[in-house]
Amino acid sequence: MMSLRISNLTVDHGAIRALDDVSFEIARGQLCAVIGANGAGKTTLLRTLSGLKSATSGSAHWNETNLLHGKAEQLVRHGVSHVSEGKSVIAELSVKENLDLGALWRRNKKESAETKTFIIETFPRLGERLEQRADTLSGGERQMLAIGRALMSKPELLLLDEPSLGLAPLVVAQIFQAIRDLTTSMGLTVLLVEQNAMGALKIADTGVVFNLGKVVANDFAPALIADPAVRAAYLGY
Amino acid sequence: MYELINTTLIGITSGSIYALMAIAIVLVWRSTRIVNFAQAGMALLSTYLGYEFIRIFHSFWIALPLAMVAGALVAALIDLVFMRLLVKHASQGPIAAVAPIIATLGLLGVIRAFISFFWGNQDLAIDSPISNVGYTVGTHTLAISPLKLAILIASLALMGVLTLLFQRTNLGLALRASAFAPEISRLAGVRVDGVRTLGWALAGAAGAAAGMLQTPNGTGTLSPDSIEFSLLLVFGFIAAVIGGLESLLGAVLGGLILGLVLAFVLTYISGSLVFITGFVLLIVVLIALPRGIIGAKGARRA
Amino acid sequence: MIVTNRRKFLVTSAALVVGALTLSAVPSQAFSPRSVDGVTATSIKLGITIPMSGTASPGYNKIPGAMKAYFDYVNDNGGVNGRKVTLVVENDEYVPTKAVTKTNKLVLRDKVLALVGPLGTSNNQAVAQKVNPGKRGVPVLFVNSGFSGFANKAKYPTTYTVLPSYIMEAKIMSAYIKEKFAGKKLGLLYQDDDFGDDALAGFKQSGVDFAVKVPYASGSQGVATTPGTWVSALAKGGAEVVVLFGVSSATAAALYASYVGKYKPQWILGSVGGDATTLAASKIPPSFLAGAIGTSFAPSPADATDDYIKLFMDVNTKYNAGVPFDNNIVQGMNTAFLTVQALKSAGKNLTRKSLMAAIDKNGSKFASAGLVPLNYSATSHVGYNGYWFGTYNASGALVADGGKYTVYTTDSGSGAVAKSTYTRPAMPAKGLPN
Amino acid sequence: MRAVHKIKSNSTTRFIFFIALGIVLFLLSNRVDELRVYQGAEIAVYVIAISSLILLTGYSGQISLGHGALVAIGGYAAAVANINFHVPIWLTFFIAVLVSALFGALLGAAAARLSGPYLAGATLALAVGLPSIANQFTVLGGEQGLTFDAGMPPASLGEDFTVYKWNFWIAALATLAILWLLQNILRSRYGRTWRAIRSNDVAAELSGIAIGRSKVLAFALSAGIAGLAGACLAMLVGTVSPSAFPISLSFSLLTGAVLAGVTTLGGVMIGAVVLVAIPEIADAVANRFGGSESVTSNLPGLLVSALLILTVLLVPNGPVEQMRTIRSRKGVASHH
Repeated sequence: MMSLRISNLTVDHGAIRALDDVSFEIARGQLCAVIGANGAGKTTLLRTLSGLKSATSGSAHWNETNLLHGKAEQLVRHGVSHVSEGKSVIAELSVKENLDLGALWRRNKKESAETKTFIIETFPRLGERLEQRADTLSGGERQMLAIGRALMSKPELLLLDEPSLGLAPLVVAQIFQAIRDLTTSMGLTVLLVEQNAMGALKIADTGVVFNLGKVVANDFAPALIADPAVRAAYLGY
Repeated sequence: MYELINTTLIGITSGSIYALMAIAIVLVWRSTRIVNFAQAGMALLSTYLGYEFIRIFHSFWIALPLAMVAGALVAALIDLVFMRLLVKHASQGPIAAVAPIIATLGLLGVIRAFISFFWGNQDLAIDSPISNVGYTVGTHTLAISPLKLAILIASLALMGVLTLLFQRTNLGLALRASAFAPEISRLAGVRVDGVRTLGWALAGAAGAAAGMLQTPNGTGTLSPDSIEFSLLLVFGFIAAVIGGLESLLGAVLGGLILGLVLAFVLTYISGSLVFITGFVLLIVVLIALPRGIIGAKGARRA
Repeated sequence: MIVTNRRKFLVTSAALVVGALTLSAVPSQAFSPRSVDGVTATSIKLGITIPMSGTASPGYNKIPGAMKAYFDYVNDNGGVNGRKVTLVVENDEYVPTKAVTKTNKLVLRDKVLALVGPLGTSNNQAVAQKVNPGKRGVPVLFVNSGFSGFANKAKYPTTYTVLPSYIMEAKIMSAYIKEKFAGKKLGLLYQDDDFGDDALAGFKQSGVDFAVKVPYASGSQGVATTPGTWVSALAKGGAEVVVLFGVSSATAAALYASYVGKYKPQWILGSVGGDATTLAASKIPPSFLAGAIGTSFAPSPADATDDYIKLFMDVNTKYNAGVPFDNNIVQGMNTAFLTVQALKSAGKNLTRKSLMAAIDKNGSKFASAGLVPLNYSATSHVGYNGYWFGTYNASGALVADGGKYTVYTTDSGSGAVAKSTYTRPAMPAKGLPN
Repeated sequence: MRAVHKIKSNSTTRFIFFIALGIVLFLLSNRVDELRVYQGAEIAVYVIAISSLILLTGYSGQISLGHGALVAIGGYAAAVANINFHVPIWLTFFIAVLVSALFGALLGAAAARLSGPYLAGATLALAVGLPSIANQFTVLGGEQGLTFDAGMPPASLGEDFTVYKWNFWIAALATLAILWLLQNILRSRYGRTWRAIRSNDVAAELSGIAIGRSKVLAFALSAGIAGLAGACLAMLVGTVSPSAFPISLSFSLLTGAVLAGVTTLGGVMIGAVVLVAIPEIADAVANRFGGSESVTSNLPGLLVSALLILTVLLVPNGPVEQMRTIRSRKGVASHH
């Protein structure tokens, strides 16, 4: 059974309870939007799933892999890629090096070269700037690079933290469209954490709504968009 | 004229030693963002081990690589049992910024005491493997000898090899990435802890090379408080900073510049001002060129 | 919260100070019945401050071991008037601050009878200034410094020098140079401190002019960086005879740099930096030294025909684990030898006063390894006052010119340099002073 | 409500307490033997020097591996003022503070632009380089150094009043004055500013704090206090010379500051006492185990370094702060 299964997950941040008894599932190939106010625990969820943060109790599995028992660098090897908040690229490295970094651990160099070609086809702007330092890129380009770097690790489960942060509306639309396309074309399972709730839900298959570390709603995306309570609290109309 | 040439040569050869040390400092800095003030102590310890290898194998050229391996192992061990713990424990709170500096200073003290326990407070000698007698041009003897030439070549070779390693290999990419952004590197699948240990090991080997080559080039002796190593501690750091701390090429250039400036101050001004000149040069560079002489360009390329 | 913290701070501070001062504090004994400091019916306690670790320590740190070895030898042969001699060694790391602290401990806690052989000019000056053994009546015997000032009885009433002063050395060297190297171009490499200043004063007074003078910074910091430039300066000045007035590490560095730079003047090495064994430890092959001229007031450590050297070698093997025998060992043992003689000479009723009185009275007649007279008297605290000259042979040993020790003597003032007719008293039986 | 009430009587209490502490010290100095008095004076000097370092590192977030150099400047300033300008002894202490503070301000202007490791390296280079300057200028007395005679105790104190006790009194008075002053400064606007910078200089800058000026001020003040320690040290040793200010002095001071807990003045005594006590402890340990000369002479260095490492690893903010944290945690737990 291919899926992301999270049950009774609790994570503490010092004295603060960041995630409180969280349970939900995402089927393979689905794009799930995680929405909620600042401090609702969305980022903590991603950091816990990718192995950056340890959980207090509960369980989380990607297929057969126990996500709570692995370090980040190991989980990557099991198909879990995380694009952390705020344009997760290394400014001091070139675009090419940022991409290569994601595939360092892969033994099959021919395959990783193919992945790179594919990414450059998907984001032609990166191809034009391969030798430039990452900090010379625009915000949107950096986000593309961050996603590209994650794709270089041949992920099955992609964790995206606020890809729209600080980007112009037009660029946001492009990025969202790219995420939707990649999910379909590569058969990815995506967990998309977003402040831009409407934008995210529009491209998502399902959605999970967080409030103060708890799941308050979990449904198909169109249903959530239609839900008056969700609309009022998170969609702003 | 003869004095001018010799002063320049003295500057270049002493500068190449500072360069080796600066390379070691830059290596640790680039892979861990820590300035390792224990680097000179580690180099000293490796040189003592090299001294033992010379006694066993009766050959400097066998002992040199063995000392470098030993230096690498010592450095790796220090990172494994000590620095990892430090990063975990003291990475938060008001002292976080200064904790690694203080810790490496403590390490320096421990290493010195350790050396004194085992080898005693006495001078030990390492013979020069090749002649240190200057080449003769006409009636003049130049301040450059086969040994000094070897040191110069060794520094340049080490710089070249390490630059290739850093810029052209996957390992180098992992090393640089881990230093700049450990978390992103982990997310990309880089085993950051292991890579850092490797960075320490490389630095340990470079430091060992500096110690092994400097000892026969200086007064030829080794003691727990060898002045050469206090020099290396301070001048290696200054050279690294002149070079911008990030770049290996910068470290080598920084070493040579420092060596030349000091040699000229010594010859033409006064021996008492050598150390303070190092300080002044450091401050001038830090204020005028905050990113080092090739920092701006080098950092971009790195 | 802030307030309570502050109060805690204050209370803690007070508690700590009290604790620190009283923890191991014994009730003040300053005015307890007069027991004689450092002496009991069965023991005599002496003290020394010397660098045992740190940059300046190699070489010097062998002196206390040699002293202890000789004291042990004496103790095993009945001690001094039935008392066993012990030496408390304190490591001052060649830092004046520490010398003062450690001397305080020796004088105030250990209550040693006397300080014997403390080393270093600035350290001894700091101790004299602060601990003030002169005022406390604590003898400071046979200081390991050639600073001429320590013989000033008015300023240092309880201090006894033993080494000929640097001024004496320079004056004697001048006489020697005028005799042997008249008309040659002279060079001088000297340490840029009181040590070198004393020497400069001596040379100036003797009217010796140097064509090239190269000072080097002391504290050995300068040593490592500079030898190449010293040699090029000397060579540039065309010096044919070079006097080297520095410490061993500087001598080693200079000889090495001149070998590297193929510069071959006639070297004249001062007594401080001319110890072949120390130089050998600094990897200077004996052949580097061959042909250089050196000076000493004691027999060469390599001279196994000398009674004292034979005795010291023997004691070194039996009581000092046979550490490499060199000038430092000779210096340490000779100091201990002189000390035992002074203690014996003070008689059964040993006090600080009687000890100093004994040296004043009998010191000039003391037996010792020195080939040069001792000048102790009621008015003088000057020890040895001269040198003999020799040439280093191919194995690095200093061999007296013409096969016999020709001793020159002088003073630290304006006195002339004279060839001495002094003959050393015979060594007492078994090397145990009567 | 309670807090407000306390703060009103704050400065008076503080003052009275320091007076009381002074009286305790005075009484103590009459009770213990001469060696303890001397060690007490040493502790006092270390307290001054360490608190200057805590002010700099703990409160303004700048590190110095070369505070020994500033101590040296103070010592030399006092000695030169006394010898060359015949300034009375009591005034030389103030001159030491002024000269060091001035130098500290210059250094601080450069330092304010340097971050952690750069500043550490620069100050280290200073500590290695500065003392050898004394060889360059004859007025500084070369390697041999200068004599600094702080004089005998006034005759009115009696025959039995030793020089050490007199020095202890002076050093202790200086220490109390400095601690009292620091307590007040740290509670003032400046203290709050420094703390703000230390915890987050970006935020501090946004809230309108002139970071550069504030850091320079901290450096100058710290240097001035270190200079006072230098004058006291010169008084205690009777001389100043380059070898009296080795790089190991700077490292010792830093060690003392870390052991004391670099983030708070509260533990400053601990650091000073440990520094003075370590050689004795090492001696005792070495004797207990029949240690050889090489063990005895190297044990103090090993102990100091090991303590430094352990402190950074286990109680990075110092023992006092650690206890406070534990206690406040307990407090939180009991409130639950």
